Amino acid sequence: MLKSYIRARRQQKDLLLMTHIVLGYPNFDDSLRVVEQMVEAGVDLMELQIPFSEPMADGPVILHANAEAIKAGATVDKSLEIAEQITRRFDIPFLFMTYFNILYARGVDKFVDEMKSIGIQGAIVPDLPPEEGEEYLAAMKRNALSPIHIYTPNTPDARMRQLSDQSDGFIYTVARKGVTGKDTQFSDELGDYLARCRASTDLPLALGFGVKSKADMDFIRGHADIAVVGSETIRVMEREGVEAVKGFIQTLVA
Amino acid sequence: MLKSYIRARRQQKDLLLMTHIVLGYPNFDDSLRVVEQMVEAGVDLMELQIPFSEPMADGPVILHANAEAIKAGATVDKSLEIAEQITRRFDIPFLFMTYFNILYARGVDKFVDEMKSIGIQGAIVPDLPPEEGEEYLAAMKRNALSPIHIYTPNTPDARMRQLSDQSDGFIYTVARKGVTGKDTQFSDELGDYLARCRASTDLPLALGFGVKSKADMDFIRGHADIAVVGSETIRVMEREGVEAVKGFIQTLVA
Amino acid sequence: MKYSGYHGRFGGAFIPEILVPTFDELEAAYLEAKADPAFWQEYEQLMSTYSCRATPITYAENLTKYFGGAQIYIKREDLNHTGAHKANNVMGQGLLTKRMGKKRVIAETGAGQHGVATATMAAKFGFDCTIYMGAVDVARQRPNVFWMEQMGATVVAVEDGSATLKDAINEAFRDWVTNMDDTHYVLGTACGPYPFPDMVSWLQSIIGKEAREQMLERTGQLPSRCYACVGGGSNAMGLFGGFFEDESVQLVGVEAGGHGRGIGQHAVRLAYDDATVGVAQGYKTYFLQNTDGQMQETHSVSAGLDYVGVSPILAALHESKRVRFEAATDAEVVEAMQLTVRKEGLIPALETSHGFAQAFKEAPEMSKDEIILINQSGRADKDIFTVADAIDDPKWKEFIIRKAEEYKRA
Amino acid sequence: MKYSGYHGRFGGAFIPEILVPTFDELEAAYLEAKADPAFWQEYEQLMSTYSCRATPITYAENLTKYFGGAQIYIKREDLNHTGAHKANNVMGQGLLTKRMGKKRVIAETGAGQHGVATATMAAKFGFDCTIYMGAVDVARQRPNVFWMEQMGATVVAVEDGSATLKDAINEAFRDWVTNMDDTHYVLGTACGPYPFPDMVSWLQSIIGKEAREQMLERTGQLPSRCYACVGGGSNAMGLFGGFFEDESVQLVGVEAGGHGRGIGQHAVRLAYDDATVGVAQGYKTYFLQNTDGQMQETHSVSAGLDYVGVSPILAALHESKRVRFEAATDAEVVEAMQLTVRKEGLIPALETSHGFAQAFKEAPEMSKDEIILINQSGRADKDIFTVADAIDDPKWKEFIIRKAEEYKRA
Ligand SMILES: Cc1ncc(COP(=O)(O)O)c(C=O)c1O
Ligand SMILES: Cc1ncc(COP(=O)(O)O)c(C=O)c1O
Repeated sequence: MLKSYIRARRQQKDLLLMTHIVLGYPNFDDSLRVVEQMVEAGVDLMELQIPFSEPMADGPVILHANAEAIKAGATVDKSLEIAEQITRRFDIPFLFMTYFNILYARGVDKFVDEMKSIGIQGAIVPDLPPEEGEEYLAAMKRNALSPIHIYTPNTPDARMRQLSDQSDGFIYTVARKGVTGKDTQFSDELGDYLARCRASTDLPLALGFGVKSKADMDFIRGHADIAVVGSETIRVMEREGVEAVKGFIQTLVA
Repeated sequence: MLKSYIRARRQQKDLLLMTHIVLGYPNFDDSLRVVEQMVEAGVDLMELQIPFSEPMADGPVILHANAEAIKAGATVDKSLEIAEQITRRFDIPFLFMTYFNILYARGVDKFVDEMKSIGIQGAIVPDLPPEEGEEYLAAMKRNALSPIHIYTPNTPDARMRQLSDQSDGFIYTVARKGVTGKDTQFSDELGDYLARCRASTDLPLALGFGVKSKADMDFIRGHADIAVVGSETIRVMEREGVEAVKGFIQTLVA
Repeated sequence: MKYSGYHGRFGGAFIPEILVPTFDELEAAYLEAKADPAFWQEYEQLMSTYSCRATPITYAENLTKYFGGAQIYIKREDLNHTGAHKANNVMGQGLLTKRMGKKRVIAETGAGQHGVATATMAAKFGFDCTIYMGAVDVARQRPNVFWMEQMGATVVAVEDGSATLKDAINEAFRDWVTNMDDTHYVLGTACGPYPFPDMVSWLQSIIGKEAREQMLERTGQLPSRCYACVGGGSNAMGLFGGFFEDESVQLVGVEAGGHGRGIGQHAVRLAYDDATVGVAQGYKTYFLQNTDGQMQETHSVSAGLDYVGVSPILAALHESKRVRFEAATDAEVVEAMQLTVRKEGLIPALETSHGFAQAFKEAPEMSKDEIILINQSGRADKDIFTVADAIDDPKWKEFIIRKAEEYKRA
Repeated sequence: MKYSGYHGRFGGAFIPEILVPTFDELEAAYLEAKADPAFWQEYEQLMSTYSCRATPITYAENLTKYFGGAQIYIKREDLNHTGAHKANNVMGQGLLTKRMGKKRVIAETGAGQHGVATATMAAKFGFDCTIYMGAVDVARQRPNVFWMEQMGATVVAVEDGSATLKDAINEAFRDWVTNMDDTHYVLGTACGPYPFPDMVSWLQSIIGKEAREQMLERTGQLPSRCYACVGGGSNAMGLFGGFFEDESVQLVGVEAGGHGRGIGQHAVRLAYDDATVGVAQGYKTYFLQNTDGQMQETHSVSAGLDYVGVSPILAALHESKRVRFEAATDAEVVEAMQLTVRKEGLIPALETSHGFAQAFKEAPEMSKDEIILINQSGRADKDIFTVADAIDDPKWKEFIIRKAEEYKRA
């Protein structure tokens, strides 16, 4: 169970690290190599994004990665296949991140059942609010998988509690408005917001959007359980190659 | 007096010939040379057109000649000057043909007085119907000059008589609708029209628009007193040079 | 939100969590405006003084004689300020934006019509304005970009994805999730997450309301069939909105048949079998997608119909059979446009001409007592580059080449 | 003809004898139509179903605030079908052509607006149509030529003289003297031989009649000043026509100041002292001519005002001081256009923008209780080539150059 894994891990570390990759970007071999580097660098859990042609909630870096992956031939079948290889080889929890149409096109039940069978532990579907997610939530529950929902700075307290009720594993709190991959000012205001998140749920909190340095990590420590690094590792990979990812992660967790 | 000149001349010839040039086209020297050729070839009277920038009633050939003359620097002063030289040198009647604005800009009275003083015997102003011509007609009368008006195939009998009342010298009958310089079918219909013209006036009749061959002349003979050749001589001059004009005229009057 | 926004199995609001409060606010403003007769009055007043509503209905006497069947009437949305029905939606959303106290508007645009309309509205209302437009469209629709910029709007060329309309929509959403506090997203058609399809259809229903009344007044009878082109579906929903209750009135939506059947060749979501139900850009409808759910390239001679999805309300009306869907190919459309120009002196936009093309197929078979009503959603004269290319006019090309030489010399 | 067609010392009919019966017929048809209330009714009916009359009046709230003086209202002739007031005249003359039993129409055009309007009318009425257009204008106004040709009109490029508007008029007359039996010459402005100035002004007076009523209804008062640009003078005569009897209403006609004073630099016949009285193109008025009476070159950023003569009726109203004449320079006009676009989302044609420019000079000095009314005679979006050049937009040039490369490759 994801939640208990996180709780256990938090006993040993005061801040966990979740990273993110887009499957098939720039190709599936590299995806595998990046996961390897991340795990070796000490990442605690990972999002595997199945590319979608219309990644509405993603910023330029991830958006580009989605488009390139599809152009390079990434399909859902291949994404599931590589995900299975990943979960088999590496001993940390993996989640899917993707848009709802990927589930819907395959059949929501079928997709979730396959997630289970290939060892994925949960999913983030950013365009699926719980109001639209009945079938998905039921399938996740039936398979004992963790549906992760998102808190944002303008989510009212009542809705935070509602979202928490529909979630499992952890809550993904975004540090600011906007899409993935832009800078965030980590300020006192953010502290207040995270306190509000904390008060609304028993689940662990992951904090994402814009984390990219040890300083960011230090700021988050004590406020959230998990730091999420997304676009920045893709930038590092694009700039310095797959091999550079491990070193970058190591600077974060040092 | 123009009318009596024509009557007298008609005693000797069954068809007179009136020709036309645009003063200053292509330049004033050539204008003079063309007049010389025409007179030598036996032309009976001539229209000297003072160029105007908006020759609304003229077809492409004369239109072009007007524009080129102005471009080459033809002014009204120079036109009057050359006209005076012409009337002094050649012993046939000369008329002005021009548009009303040329008279109006100089002052109608002044212009007509100058016409008289340089020996011009009449004028054709195609955009000046008698309704608009009060001042002009009075000035012409005062100077004993001939105002020439135009009959067209769609001029009603009553208006023909009215125009005749305001005219002197001769009536310019146009052979068909349209502007100068286009072909006319010389047909029976034309004969009927000319009979109608004849019945409406005591003045001699000149027939214009499209006359360009001896055959045309032969057709006209008996129907009208004067054949008018306009655009065709300009065409001949443009095509074959000033020297060719005399020969062309001679073929017509042969 | 108060309502789920479903029409049959289509619609909904598949939105990022961060927009949930924004949609709550928007739905509330929309429902309140809808319940408030003063809003509609203000809207009508604005449209009758700034644009020229009620737009007239023109009897196409020459086309009627030419086809020898049904009497052809045309609802003249092309006479709207900025040249298309897009103005209705945009001015209505402008009023809502003011009600919500927002100071900035954003919009996507494909052909550029909706962008120009939004930039115009923003100039009029004093809003800041950013327009997202696929880079491919920016390149081919420069005249519209020119006017948007003149209006003071910032036009952002979207390089991602296919660099066309759907990518511009994604990019507009990305802006919105960052700036929702002071920004309203003026979606341009009856698509997207609830309440957009409902709200846009409501605002556009001014077309059908007027048309129904005008037809009764002019002819004393209702049309047998109403035709409208269908891109996202807003002008169709607008016209049809006046006639849903009239069972005798057949409603015909005409999609972009492009080069004909086969995915990638057209933008037909309902009339052909190439599209399947999916969820993208925040709503559930028929999409032109592959089995993985990835959106596919589409093609149409008219940029404004060249879109992967379709109004969920129209998808529902397709299933309930209240609206019949047909497709007209590029070639048929250009021909219909040219015929209309020559016979009536009307210049329907290429989008619009899809409706004309289908009507022309059906009119000859109908009786002379019957009436058909076509929605002329827009005029083509702003799209001269596209039209000249569609017609392949050599003199136009010469002109452009000469003009380019002039610019190069200068 | 029954009347001489003089207004003060201006006007008349200086026509070739061959056209005398044609003008008799035209005057008779015009006087008969004017005396027959059914004609005006039919005209209004046509304009309200084919175009969008009554065109609205828009309150320019933002401009009003910006200038802080008089309240600015705008009569929206740009919303007419084909985008300018030219449609009024043309459709009216179309009805007269039908009355006279003629089957063919011809027209001159400068900017192309009147040509497009006439070609449109001809398509609608089923007339054959030939449009005369200076070769220079054909080259620079290709978009309008494109649409005329699409409408089925033959466009003849006139190479003579300065190859612009006045030469097109001459050429139209040359066609007419050949084909008067079946052809009506649809003159495009309130110039030319009687009855054209009177007839065109009468048809255009629909603008002023509507405007007066609308202003009273909207504001309960008459405007203090009315502004209209003056090319030939038809839109000005149209607007002013509603207010001649109202002595309190100042009427301001705005001519094309071009680069400023000095013959050849502008097209100002009345506001400057460069023009003198003369007779050309069939009528007597102020012309930009030399002392010999030869017409001179004119200049304006707006093709539609770039003309040597002016309505004889306006010349008379200038002398009687009922209308005040002013000039706006190219630079002022482009600025006024851009300001109007940005502040109101309205796109006045460059011609039209002359009226705006003058109004903007005067509005700040007027009191807030006063109202001014500007005639927006047309929209600029059809003139994008001219406007882009006037603004000297580098992105537009890039676009054209790229487009030309495409065409060359194809
Ligand atoms: C003139 C015109 N008609 C129709 C459309 C298609 O949109 P919709 O289906 O929303 O009416 C467009 C879109 O740009 C358009 O410009
Ligand atoms: C929009 C517009 N306004 C004004 C004019 C000038 O004509 P007029 O003075 O006859 O109104 C033109 C002529 O083309 C025009 O297109």
